[in-house]
Amino acid sequence: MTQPTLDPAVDYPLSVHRRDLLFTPTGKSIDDITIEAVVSGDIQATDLRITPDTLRLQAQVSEKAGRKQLGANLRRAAEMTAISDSRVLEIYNALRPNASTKAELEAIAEELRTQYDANLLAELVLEAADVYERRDILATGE
Amino acid sequence: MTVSTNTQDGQRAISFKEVGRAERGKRSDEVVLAISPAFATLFSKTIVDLPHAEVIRQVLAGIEEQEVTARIIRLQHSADLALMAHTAAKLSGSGIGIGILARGTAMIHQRDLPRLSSLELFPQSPLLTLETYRSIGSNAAQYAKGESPEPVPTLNDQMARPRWQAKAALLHLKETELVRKGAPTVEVVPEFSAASV
Amino acid sequence: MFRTIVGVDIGNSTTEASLATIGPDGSVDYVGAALTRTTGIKGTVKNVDGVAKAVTWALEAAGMQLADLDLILLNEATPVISGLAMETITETIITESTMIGHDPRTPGGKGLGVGTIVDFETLADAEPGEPVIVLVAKGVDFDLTARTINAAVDRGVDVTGAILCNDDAVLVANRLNTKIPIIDEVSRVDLVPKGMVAAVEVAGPGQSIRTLSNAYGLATIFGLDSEQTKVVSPVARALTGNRSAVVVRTPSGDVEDRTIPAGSLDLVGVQKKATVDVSRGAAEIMAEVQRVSPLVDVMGEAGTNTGGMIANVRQSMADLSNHALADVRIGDLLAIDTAVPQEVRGGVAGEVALENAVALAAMVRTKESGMKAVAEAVTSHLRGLGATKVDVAVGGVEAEMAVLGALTTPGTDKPLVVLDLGGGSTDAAVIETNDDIDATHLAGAGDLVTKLIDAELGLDNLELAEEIKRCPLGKAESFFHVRLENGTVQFFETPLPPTAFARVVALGENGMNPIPTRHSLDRIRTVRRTAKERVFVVNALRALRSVAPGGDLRRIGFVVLLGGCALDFEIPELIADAVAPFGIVCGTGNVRGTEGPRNAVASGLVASYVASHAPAEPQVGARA
Amino acid sequence: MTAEAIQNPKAGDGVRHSLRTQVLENRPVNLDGFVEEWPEVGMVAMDSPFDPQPSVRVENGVIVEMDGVERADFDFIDQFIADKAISAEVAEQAMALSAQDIARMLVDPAVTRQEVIAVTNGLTPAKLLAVAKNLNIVEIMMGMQKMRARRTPANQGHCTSARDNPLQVACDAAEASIRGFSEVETTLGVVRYAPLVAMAQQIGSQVGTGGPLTQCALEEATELDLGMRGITGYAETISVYGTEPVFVDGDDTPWSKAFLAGAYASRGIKMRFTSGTGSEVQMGNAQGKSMLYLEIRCILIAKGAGVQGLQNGSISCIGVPGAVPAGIRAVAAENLIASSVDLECASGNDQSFSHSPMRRTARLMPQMMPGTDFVCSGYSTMPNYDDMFAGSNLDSDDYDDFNTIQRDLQIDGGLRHVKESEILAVRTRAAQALQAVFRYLDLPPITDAEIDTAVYADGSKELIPRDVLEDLKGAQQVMDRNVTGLDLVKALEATGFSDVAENLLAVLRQRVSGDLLQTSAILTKDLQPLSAVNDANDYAGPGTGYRPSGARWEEMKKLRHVTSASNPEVEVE
Repeated sequence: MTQPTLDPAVDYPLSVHRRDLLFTPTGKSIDDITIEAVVSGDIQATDLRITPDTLRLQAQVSEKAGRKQLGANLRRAAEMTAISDSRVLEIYNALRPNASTKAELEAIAEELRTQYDANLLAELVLEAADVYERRDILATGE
Repeated sequence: MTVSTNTQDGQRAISFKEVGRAERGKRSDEVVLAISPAFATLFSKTIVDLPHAEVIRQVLAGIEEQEVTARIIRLQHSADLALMAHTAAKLSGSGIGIGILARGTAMIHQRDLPRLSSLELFPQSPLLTLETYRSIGSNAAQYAKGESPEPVPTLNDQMARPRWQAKAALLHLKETELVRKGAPTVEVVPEFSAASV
Repeated sequence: MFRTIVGVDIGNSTTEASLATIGPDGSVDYVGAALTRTTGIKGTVKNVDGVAKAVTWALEAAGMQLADLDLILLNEATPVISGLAMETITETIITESTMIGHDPRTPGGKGLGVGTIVDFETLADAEPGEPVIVLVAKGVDFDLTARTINAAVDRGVDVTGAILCNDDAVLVANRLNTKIPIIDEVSRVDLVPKGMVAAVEVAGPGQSIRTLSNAYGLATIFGLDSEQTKVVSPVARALTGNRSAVVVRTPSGDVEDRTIPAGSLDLVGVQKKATVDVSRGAAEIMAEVQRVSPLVDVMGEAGTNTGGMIANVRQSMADLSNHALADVRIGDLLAIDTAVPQEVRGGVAGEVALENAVALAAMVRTKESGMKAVAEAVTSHLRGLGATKVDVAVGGVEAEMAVLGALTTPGTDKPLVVLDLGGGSTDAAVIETNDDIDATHLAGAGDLVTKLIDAELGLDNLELAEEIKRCPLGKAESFFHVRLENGTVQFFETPLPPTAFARVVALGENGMNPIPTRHSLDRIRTVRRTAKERVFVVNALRALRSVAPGGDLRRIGFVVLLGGCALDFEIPELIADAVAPFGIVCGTGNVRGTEGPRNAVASGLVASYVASHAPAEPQVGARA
Repeated sequence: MTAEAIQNPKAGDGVRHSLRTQVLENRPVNLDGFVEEWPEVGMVAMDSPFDPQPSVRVENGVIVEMDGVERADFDFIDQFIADKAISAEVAEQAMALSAQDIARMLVDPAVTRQEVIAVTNGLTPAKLLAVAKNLNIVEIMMGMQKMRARRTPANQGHCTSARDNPLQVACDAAEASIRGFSEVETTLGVVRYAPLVAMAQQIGSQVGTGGPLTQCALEEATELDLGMRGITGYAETISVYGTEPVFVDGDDTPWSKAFLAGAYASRGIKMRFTSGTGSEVQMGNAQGKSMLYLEIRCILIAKGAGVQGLQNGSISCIGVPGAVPAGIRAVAAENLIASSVDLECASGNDQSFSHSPMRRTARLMPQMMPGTDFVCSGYSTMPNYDDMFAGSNLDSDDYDDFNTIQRDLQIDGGLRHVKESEILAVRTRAAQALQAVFRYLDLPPITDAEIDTAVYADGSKELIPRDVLEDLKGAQQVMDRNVTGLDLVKALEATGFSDVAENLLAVLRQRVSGDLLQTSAILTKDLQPLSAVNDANDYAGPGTGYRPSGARWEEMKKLRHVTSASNPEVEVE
């Protein structure tokens, strides 16, 4: 899906000016998040999560405001929405110093690429694997 | 429980004699005390000027009063308190060890605990008194006997940071300079100078 | 008839709901149950929130809506409330600091020393040959103490013992050339009289003193005649079991075991009256209670501790029930002997003696429960939430409903007694073969156990006492294993928290909680078990006697335990052991074969309703 | 031991001293610690002879040499900064400018914020240090006035309790909200209390005006968990360090932290990193570099990771730069550099700093005068003894002084004076809301007596103690039953606190929009996102940029006691 082109000066905050673009992961409009809907159970905790599309819209806003790195982080975050909370924490722990072998990090990168289509995250993990090897902070053993 | 803190009329000095590499103890009624590279060498007193001689004397007295024996080791390759206390615990026949840095920070450790954990930690060196050190020795000895001492009460003072944080860092840096990579941990015995004037 | 009804039991602490659908043929399907905290005091309209929640959850569990609900049945609450009080009836007083009977953790040396007490500062002036006991103030360094004593001994002074303020006894003993007994941690060393003859005795590790705990030993040391020996015999008794002690002979010094004039209780029964002195102890009080029962009221002797104690109970229950003080009548009383550690008056080292005390639980009948008002409030509240067709009724008396619910426990039959061991009162109800139901309510239950544990262990922490009451004990012997109180060992894969190491711990459902006292595991366990025996076993037997046909326990077939305490890990077993000699089958209830000791009243409400409305014989048991 | 009990060792040394010396000895400032510089180990604020010289070399779009180190010898921080924080396209051009010229750009009102950032995008750590060394404290403040990302300054509060009492935290959070704080954060003495205290803060903060974002400082997994449930709203205790060994000791790398940054964003949660001068030397591994140089490396790690902001200003190590010459100038410079590389800056002033009230104020001014995104990254909204972050530079005792300084100098520190009656009203409502939610969620009850005490209390000493065991069980239930922010909304709505429910839902709704992920984002009193995107700093010299005016200036004029001009016999309401 191609993203609409945003003008930060006009469109931000999206929650004020572009509510038409904002949806929950379950496809409801942000306007559907009302007290009534919460009370009746139509809105669940799973609805209060950001979608990859919204993260990419915000990335566009960041980049147009000159914030390349923040944009890149939001694009990595967009990929991460598909990964479970527990797997996110596991991968984070695997990236700690002396926690993983190079092969283990490469396997994670492969998982990110194939299972989650998360190429930016995979790239981050592979970079780490290279640097960790050079700086001798990979786990020994296997 | 109170111990005389009067050192004016009986200034004691202390030095340590090496008696060989530190070995694992066999007595189940011992506590091992680990001291840091600069303890009673480069420095002679803690961050608040308690003489190292009195600190050691009170820790040993606390252990002795519980009818438990003590051995002292000196680490030369590290001034990391957790590592010191854990090393002491692992070399202790009872599994209980104490670590004390030159600036006074102390910890009671047990050999089965993860290194970064501890039984009791006394992180705020400026707030430790000779009574505290006596209690640290006493509690460590009671743990060694399988008893359940009340944890040593510690003081808390948020204003210790502005007064002592930088001096603590300086003392730590000076102590770290004495660290010799690969140097062995040795057993030492204390030698007090004449106790009376 | 096809209706959706829910029985709701509002208890003192929890509100339980049991949801059922009644088929056209009168068949009952239990489709949901829920439990929540009772909101507000039982029988007040604040209960509505808890009821609404329990009902809503039970419906949710069954996938039903509030609109589906036809009828809510509330329990008619047991019309009793209870109060507790405790009073010590003995005290130990030391005069002229004649005795130091405390047990420092680490005394020094060993043996017996007799001599005149001299101050440390004046030891240098002591004459050679003179037997002395040296008294060392706080702050004197152990090295200096030892050096000074050694110097005196070298001069020929006969130093026979030492009394220290600091915790230095072993340190000093280790530095002396001549071994003497030393007692330390005497906090008020300044109160010890100087110039008097005294004796210091220290026993070896794990042993107790022999001479100072023996009246004739004291007579021998101090040259006492028979009259004087009589006077010092309480001293000897007070020191029994200590590892170390000091006794000072002063002209009129004394240790006194005194009975505090506690006052008496006036027990007013339906036909008889009795007056009993509280200092006679629990056994006599309870014998009188049984003799005059059923009780109409209890009064305490005005101007005495007992009078104050009863007045307090009465006042607190008047506050709780909103009754006029004059309308509060004590319908049952449970007295229990206990021993509580108390600091000795006149002691110089914070000595503690176990003093006798009596704990009382009293039960008061209230005029009405207020459940009707609760029912009205529930109706309007739930209709507001969407239960448009709901009616609310007070469905039956709690005890009767409990019996009906208990009867759904597989393997039971009439005649059957339910024992509901609650927090404030012990309730019993019987259903006889002819379906007659009778009930009784006795003072004393879980809260009294907590109070006893708290007092006897000297905790002054009811939360901790509650934890001790509820959980088995263990001792964390290493970071990887706990020795349980039954002697077995439990191993752990991950290290235990450092705070638990080497401590006695209560093994609660949320992990282990260290018990911060110096009591041994055995001591805590004994206090816990005897407290439960003194309250629950005693009350179980009292209750059974009161409801058993003809007062004969052998005519009861089945006893079913209900209520929170029935979930306790040892109370059911303690009671079962106590009633076994009467040929009674006793166990924890399992309502409807699924609910355990919970939900009996709520289920009973449904069953009772069906029985009185259904066309055919009701089917009480759960249908698969 | 209280501060007063720490006697100065110089007393009683047997030498005759003048009475004046005695007066001076007894001044609180002499209870502070000061040390001599020792550059070899990094005990120096911003000027070490061992700091590297700036340099950069780019080949094929890749930085192959930085600050005198060849790429093959880069440690992991060098590499992360060179590859991710510095724009290789502009690096050589930007580095060609002299440090003095860049420093002048920072101060010169004729140079826009965007023009400065175009240059800082290409600067190495050593170059940024060289720039900072050209600036005196007034110039640093001039720079901050322009470089702060958000046009409108704001403030952040600590809401904690020495007894972890949720009721106290709810009341103080409500008061903090009405006093103007845009963020409040809590932490615990007993960690297991976290769910209840975090809930209390979340509810309390949305009473009254509503709006402040909340966070709970804990270890990462729990902090992330509470955030994902919507019981907290942002995160900031994600620490980074300036040398490789200290980073490894902290069991992290720039890559693991960058991954974590993505994790928070992927759940719609605002997040910033934390760093500060002095941490490396404190841990004995500064590698001979000045504190500010190492902090600049931290700032660039934050930038490279793509996190929107940074909490710095020495933070928990303030005693170290505070003890060396020019240390507080370095602390002000680190805030400026964070802002100059286009990060949100929560600028410290959040730890007990000095015994001297005069020194405490002086340490605050370089942030308060020019204004920063958050002047304090933790102003203790209760007495300091209750501050479980180990005390702050400012606490609730200082409210009136702070408001007076704002009024005296016409500078905006984000707070305002509020009448006692209004404060008591929001404290009461917060307490009642918490009571209702606890009852609704079947948590240990809160009594009316507890509420009465908490509403009128100053700190935890006055409170009725809670049944801690019951509370901890309740806290565990909150986790086990998976209670979320949405459950709090439901509970508030069901118990008649609809306005609080609406405010809280508005905050939660923001995680669907992601608007708070933009740099320096806060919520206004009307619960609208305000960030560096829609409130970009437009300072361009005298007469421009943010200046307290209009309604804001009118509310800043209010103090506890102001004599009425129309009737000098009374005070202004």
